[in-house]
Amino acid sequence: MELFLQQVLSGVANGAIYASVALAIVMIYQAIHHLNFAQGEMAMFSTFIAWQLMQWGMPFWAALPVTVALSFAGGVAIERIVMKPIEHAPVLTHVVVFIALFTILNSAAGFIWDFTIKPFPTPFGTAPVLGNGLLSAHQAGMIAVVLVMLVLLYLFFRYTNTGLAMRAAAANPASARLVGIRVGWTTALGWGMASAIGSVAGMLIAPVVFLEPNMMLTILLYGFAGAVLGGLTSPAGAVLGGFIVGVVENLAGTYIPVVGPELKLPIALVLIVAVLVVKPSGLLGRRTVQRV
Amino acid sequence: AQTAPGVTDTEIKIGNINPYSGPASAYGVIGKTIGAYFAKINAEGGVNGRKINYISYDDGYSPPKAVEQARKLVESDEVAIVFQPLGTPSNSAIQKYMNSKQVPQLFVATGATKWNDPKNFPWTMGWQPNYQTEGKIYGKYIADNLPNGKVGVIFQNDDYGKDLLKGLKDGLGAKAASMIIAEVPYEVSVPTIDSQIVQLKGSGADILVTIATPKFAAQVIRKVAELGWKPTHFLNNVAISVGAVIKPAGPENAKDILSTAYLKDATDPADKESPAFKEWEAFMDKYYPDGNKLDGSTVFGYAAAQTMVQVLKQAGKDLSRANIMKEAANLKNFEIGVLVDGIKVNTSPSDFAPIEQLQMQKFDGERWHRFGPVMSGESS
Amino acid sequence: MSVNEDIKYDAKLDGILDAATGAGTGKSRSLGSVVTLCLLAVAVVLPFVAQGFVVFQLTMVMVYGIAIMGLNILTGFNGQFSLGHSAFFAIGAYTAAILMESFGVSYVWTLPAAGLTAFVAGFLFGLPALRLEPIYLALATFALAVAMPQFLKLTPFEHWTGGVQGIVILKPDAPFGLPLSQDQWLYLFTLGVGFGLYLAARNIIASRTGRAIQAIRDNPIAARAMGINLSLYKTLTFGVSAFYTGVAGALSAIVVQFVAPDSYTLVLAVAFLVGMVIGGVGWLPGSLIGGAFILFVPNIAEGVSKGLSGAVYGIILLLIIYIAPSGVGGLLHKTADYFARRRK
Amino acid sequence: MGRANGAAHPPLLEVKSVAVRFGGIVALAGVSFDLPRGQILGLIGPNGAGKTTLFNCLSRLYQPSAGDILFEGASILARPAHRIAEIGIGRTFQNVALFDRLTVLQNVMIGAHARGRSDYLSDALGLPSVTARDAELRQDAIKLLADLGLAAETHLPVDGFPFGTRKRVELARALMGRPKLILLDEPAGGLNHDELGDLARLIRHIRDERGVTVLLVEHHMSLVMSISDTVVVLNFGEKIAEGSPAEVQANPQVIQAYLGAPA
Amino acid sequence: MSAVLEVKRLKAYYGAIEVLHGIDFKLPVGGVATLLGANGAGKTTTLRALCGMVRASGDIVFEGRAIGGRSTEEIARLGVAHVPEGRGTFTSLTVEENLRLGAITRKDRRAVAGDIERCFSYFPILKRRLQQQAGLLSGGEQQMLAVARALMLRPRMMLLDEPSFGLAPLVVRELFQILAAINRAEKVSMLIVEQNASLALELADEAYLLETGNIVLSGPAKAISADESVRQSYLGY
Ligand SMILES: Nc1ncnc2c1ncn2[C@@H]1O[C@H](COP(=O)(O)OP(=O)(O)OP(=O)(O)O)[C@@H](O)[C@H]1O
Ligand SMILES: Nc1ncnc2c1ncn2[C@@H]1O[C@H](COP(=O)(O)OP(=O)(O)OP(=O)(O)O)[C@@H](O)[C@H]1O
Ligand SMILES: [Mg+2]
Ligand SMILES: [Mg+2]
Repeated sequence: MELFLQQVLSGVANGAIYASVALAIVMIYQAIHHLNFAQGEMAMFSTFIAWQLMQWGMPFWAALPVTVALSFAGGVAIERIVMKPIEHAPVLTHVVVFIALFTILNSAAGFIWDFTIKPFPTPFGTAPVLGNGLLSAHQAGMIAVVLVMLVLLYLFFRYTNTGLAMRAAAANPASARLVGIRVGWTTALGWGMASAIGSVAGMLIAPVVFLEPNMMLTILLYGFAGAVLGGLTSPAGAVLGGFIVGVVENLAGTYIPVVGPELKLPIALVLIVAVLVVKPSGLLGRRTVQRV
Repeated sequence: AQTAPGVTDTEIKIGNINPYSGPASAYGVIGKTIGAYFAKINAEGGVNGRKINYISYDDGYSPPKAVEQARKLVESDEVAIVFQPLGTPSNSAIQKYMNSKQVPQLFVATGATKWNDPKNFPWTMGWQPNYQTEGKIYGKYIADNLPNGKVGVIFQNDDYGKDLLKGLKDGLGAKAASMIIAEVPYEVSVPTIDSQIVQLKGSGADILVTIATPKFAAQVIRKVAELGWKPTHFLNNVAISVGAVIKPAGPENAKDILSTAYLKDATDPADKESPAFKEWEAFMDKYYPDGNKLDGSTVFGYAAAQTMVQVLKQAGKDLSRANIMKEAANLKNFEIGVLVDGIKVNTSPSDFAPIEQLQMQKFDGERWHRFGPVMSGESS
Repeated sequence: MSVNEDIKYDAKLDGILDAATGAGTGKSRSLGSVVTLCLLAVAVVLPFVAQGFVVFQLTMVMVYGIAIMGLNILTGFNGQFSLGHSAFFAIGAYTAAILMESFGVSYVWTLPAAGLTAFVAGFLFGLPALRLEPIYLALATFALAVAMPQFLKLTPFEHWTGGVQGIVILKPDAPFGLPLSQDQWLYLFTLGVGFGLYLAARNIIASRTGRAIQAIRDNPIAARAMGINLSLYKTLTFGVSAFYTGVAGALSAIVVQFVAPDSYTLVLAVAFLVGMVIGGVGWLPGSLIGGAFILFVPNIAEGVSKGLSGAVYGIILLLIIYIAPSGVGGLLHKTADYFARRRK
Repeated sequence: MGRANGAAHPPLLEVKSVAVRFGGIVALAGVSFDLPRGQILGLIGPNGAGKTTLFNCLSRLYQPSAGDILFEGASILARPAHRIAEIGIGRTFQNVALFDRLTVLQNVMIGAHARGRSDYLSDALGLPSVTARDAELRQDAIKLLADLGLAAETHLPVDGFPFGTRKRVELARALMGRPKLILLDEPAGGLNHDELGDLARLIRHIRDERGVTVLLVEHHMSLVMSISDTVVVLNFGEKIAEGSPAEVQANPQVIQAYLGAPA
Repeated sequence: MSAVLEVKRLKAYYGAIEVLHGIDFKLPVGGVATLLGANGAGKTTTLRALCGMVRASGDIVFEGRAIGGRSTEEIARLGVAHVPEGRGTFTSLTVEENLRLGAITRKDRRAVAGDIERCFSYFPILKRRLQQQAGLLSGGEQQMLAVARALMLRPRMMLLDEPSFGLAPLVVRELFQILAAINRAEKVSMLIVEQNASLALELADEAYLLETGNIVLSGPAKAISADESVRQSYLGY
């Protein structure tokens, strides 16, 4: 029982990591109707920027907003400079551009900051808040920040005209232009927001896994899994999905004896695919039906 | 011997394969350090009047790419030898090719045990102490000093982890089965190993053996501290860098950790003052100024390159592949300044394991202190 | 119908496809055949003029080309997205390696066996994939790619798979005492297999089956109303696609002489995808161009800068995409279009 | 062919109390009618009355919650959607559902999918039997396209054509399956007065020369009333009238719900 | 009356193919013009060209401003509402969101709710489907939604591409009454492309006849519908 609780809690803590990435994924999905494979590397790069700012002597609470702002600008810039020229190209071409961005960011970060791991400070401290270090202050803080981001995103998409315009532009750009939506800018805004959310996610994650250019490599996969499990159209679903992935993965690794930790990732993924087969648009996602 | 492949009157071509891109790119530093060291040798006039033409390719840690690069080095660049190709999978992939082509695959950068097999693979030789040796040393130490301990192991689920684990069990001997109460593997694809540590703590172990690469080792050290768990902690040698592991994990969390060493530590004040490190420091400043001095890989590459140069020196005029291999198998008490005092490089036609000794060490919260005798897997 | 879709390059690819595969009008058919024959003749001569190592590289280009062709059948023609083809490549490679090492089967017979094993795996994977929307399928296949190396490492199968160590294979010599080096023979062998597979793929695309799978891609609801069994064709296409990639995997095992879990990671799956897009989605000959891209461009990038090789690679990729947003196939089509109009 | 010996020859199509609901929306509330072989039946009704929904039931894209549909005396409800074409029911779509990246010819050939027999392997090997059959189909399709005035478009990609042309390609595609019953959903959308006349002649021609029974949904009254043998009127998912064009046009309920007072 | 829209030498292209060969026409302030012509004549292309949706050349002046070369969204923001061919429904969004999108560039947010109510009074069915995914509406219902969405902009000029497409006869008549009423009450200028020529001519002041990318006939709508020979040879009724 003790072990069970511990594994659940540690799963929740990991889940917060996945959830924060999943939020960024949902954000970009709403803006471009696609998964951005470079999302993780963008977050990693942002986190390095924050680290660099602190190395130059900036205090954490100053580096944070500066980084978020820079990341937002960076996201907008990537959309305007890299994506704009191929906006009419087929979807798969976009995927390849994401991959190009991925390798560029990863390699550039390695070149500038090298590949050794670096500690990243947490604003919440590491004191245990629950049990015997089962949940540290940082992890609790991370969960709180994720929930706050979730509420903000939910409100944004649900109640603001900009959120509506963004969804419309992603769903049907031609019609969106006809009603006067500046599709180029909503898309860029979406990239900016996704990049900003990603930078927050990166700064939450780095204290846990240490900062290095490859830190998001596998986390991104879990983030995808969480977002997809919860439903790509639903921020709440993404967060829920992230937590579920974290917990299920731990429990599968601990309690499915033959499997053991070796296969915990495949098991978690198989579970997700199984859920999707039953509920094709994720747990909380809205199903869009086609008719003729 | 003037007609030996890759060798002219003025130069010798040495090939190398390293993961400059991809998931293992952190190790690319080794390939770069070697290049820098050869540049230094060239600047100082080369070896026996020959300059070293060092050609290093990226395999992204992918075995098929390693095969392609190895073939390119051998068939297109026509190098004399391939030196320090990195990674067990990549070296496994090219081993048969190198041996059938009779091209030295010299001083490979991996600690797997299988490189010491002169009968079947006379053209392949390891360099660093192999993982089994290291594991045996921990096993012996535990069996001798903590005979009533309950051992929990976290290990990376690949051949490196399994090799080291096997050594540990051998070292524990007959007691292995009863003493090891939990073995928990982790995959390199996991973001954190928190769950594994929770599990190990839950098992009731009071000895923790961590067989993990730097990033995960740092996570282990920190998580153990966070959980308030106080086992006797053994940390494998690949993760002892103070700069790249202990500092990020928090030096206070690493107090009393036990490990082994064969290279001195650039961050250790005492080691730093040694003439060998002064030399190293000068080398880094001059030939590899962007290199991170806190990164132990730079010391590793520096030492490996010195071994290579020694072999070339010994080979003298005859730089045929066979002679290079012969001399590589004829290193006698060769000393490298950055190796732990007392550890010497020794090879023979039946012993293709150049470095076989390690010394135990303990972290005091600031730096490592080596203690006890220099040990090999067999002795001590 | 949405407006502003006059820029839909990949749609137009079918035109070139017709020309290149001879499915179009009579004139382009004969032209296409002549071009194909010329290229084939050059391909046969190459191993006798190139260095052994270059021959090896060219063999790998064809191997990757075959794998990408498999992916192209699935994605380009059937509209099913896959980021997991490294898994089928691995299945083919391991089938070949295990058959050769543990059972002493001749390398020639491992190819059909590898293809069939991959076919079954692909078919089975296609079943749940039926229920998944494209973006979710992307994730499922992504997961497959990530999970495959893990499965290959599993202890219970270690006896056959060699666990993390993998399996080392012996390279076959040329048969019938032909005076060919191993490299040359494997090159020609791969060329033969690849060309046969290419002809078969070309036949499929131009046939009733090919039209059916493309109909599913363009409008599944209408395809159903035309009497096309979606589940059957989609799962079969998954299987056939996996077959191609599995055969390529087997060839790679034989050529590289080594299989190990680390050879078949997500990176390989991504490389296939990149190769397909660079060559031209839905254009079979483009697969070979894609194969060349994934083999050679990383080397070029590395040559430019070791420290920034990833960045250089990414930038080269971006540049190619800007010049040819729909791959080389799209570019060829646009050029052909331009000259056709000039003639008028 | 007629109603005289109706007992021996059941109607080609019998729709029996078909009901469909989507959540709270009742799209069809128990609609019944028969369509005898060789007739043209006009199905009209206000927007959202359930006409297309009924078509979708006939092609098994929707599952009725109640009722039955008999074709040549046998229920089709046990058949999956992809096995409707083979029994001889073809259709066009209200909003045009073509295969946009294929040429007109390829689109039309796909219409004959259910008539063909081939599998992956024989197609991959290019067996002479399948290639010969394919060549035959190709000739059929080319001829059909020429008949429908689409000869010039045959080898061009299908997207980019004006709506009317696309509608005609769809019609050709449906005819390529040699259906016994064809379901036309607003075939006159976007046609002008002249073109309407051509379409009327074409539909009659299809019925008379090819012996195809026609179920027609249309809002152009001039077309419906001029070619239909019978007209069925739906409103809110219920049948409110059935009869000859003249009868229906005079029906006050129909006028009130659909036609409006004559201008 | 000055012109709200003045078009000179308008050419339009799909890829390299020229579809409009230089047409001229005018729309007076508060006026209604109709563009007639056979299938493929270029009517839709003309409307697209006015909105910057296809490559075009020539002068387009809207309310004294040259808008040729401007982006579609900027033109919409000037108060031009377009009911496009094919309806342009946001199929994955709800009916309500579609309507809100029609007014998304308006500054007077308060009035939007009232305007949604007004659309319901025109097309009651939309109210019953408010939270439904718009792509599930029937064809005719989506057509109503397209018109309603255009009205939500409170436009100064409307471009209507076959607004009666797929609508029941009764609704078609109501629709034209609504358009006439809005035109009168709010002085919204309209350019209507319509296959139902007699209906369009009834509403319009001016008519232009398009044939393969050229205007072959223009004049007051009354005159054209009165001219027996024109009707027979061009409009076929
Ligand atoms: N898949 C669906 N989900 C929810 N509602 C649907 C679905 N399909 C149809 N409806 C609803 O059912 C009703 C009937 O739709 P249908 O398309 O059959 O109308 P119709 O008679 O063809 O109208 P129109 O003349 O406008 O084409 C409509 O109100 C529509 O909103
Ligand atoms: N997306 C496109 N790509 C290429 N050509 C096009 C495209 N859209 C239209 N065309 C061509 O432009 C010409 C004019 O088309 P347009 O749609 O403007 O005609 P229309 O008068 O609106 O006809 P309809 O009555 O069918 O709507 C046609 O010949 C058509 O083939
Ligand atoms: Mg309908
Ligand atoms: Mg039109």
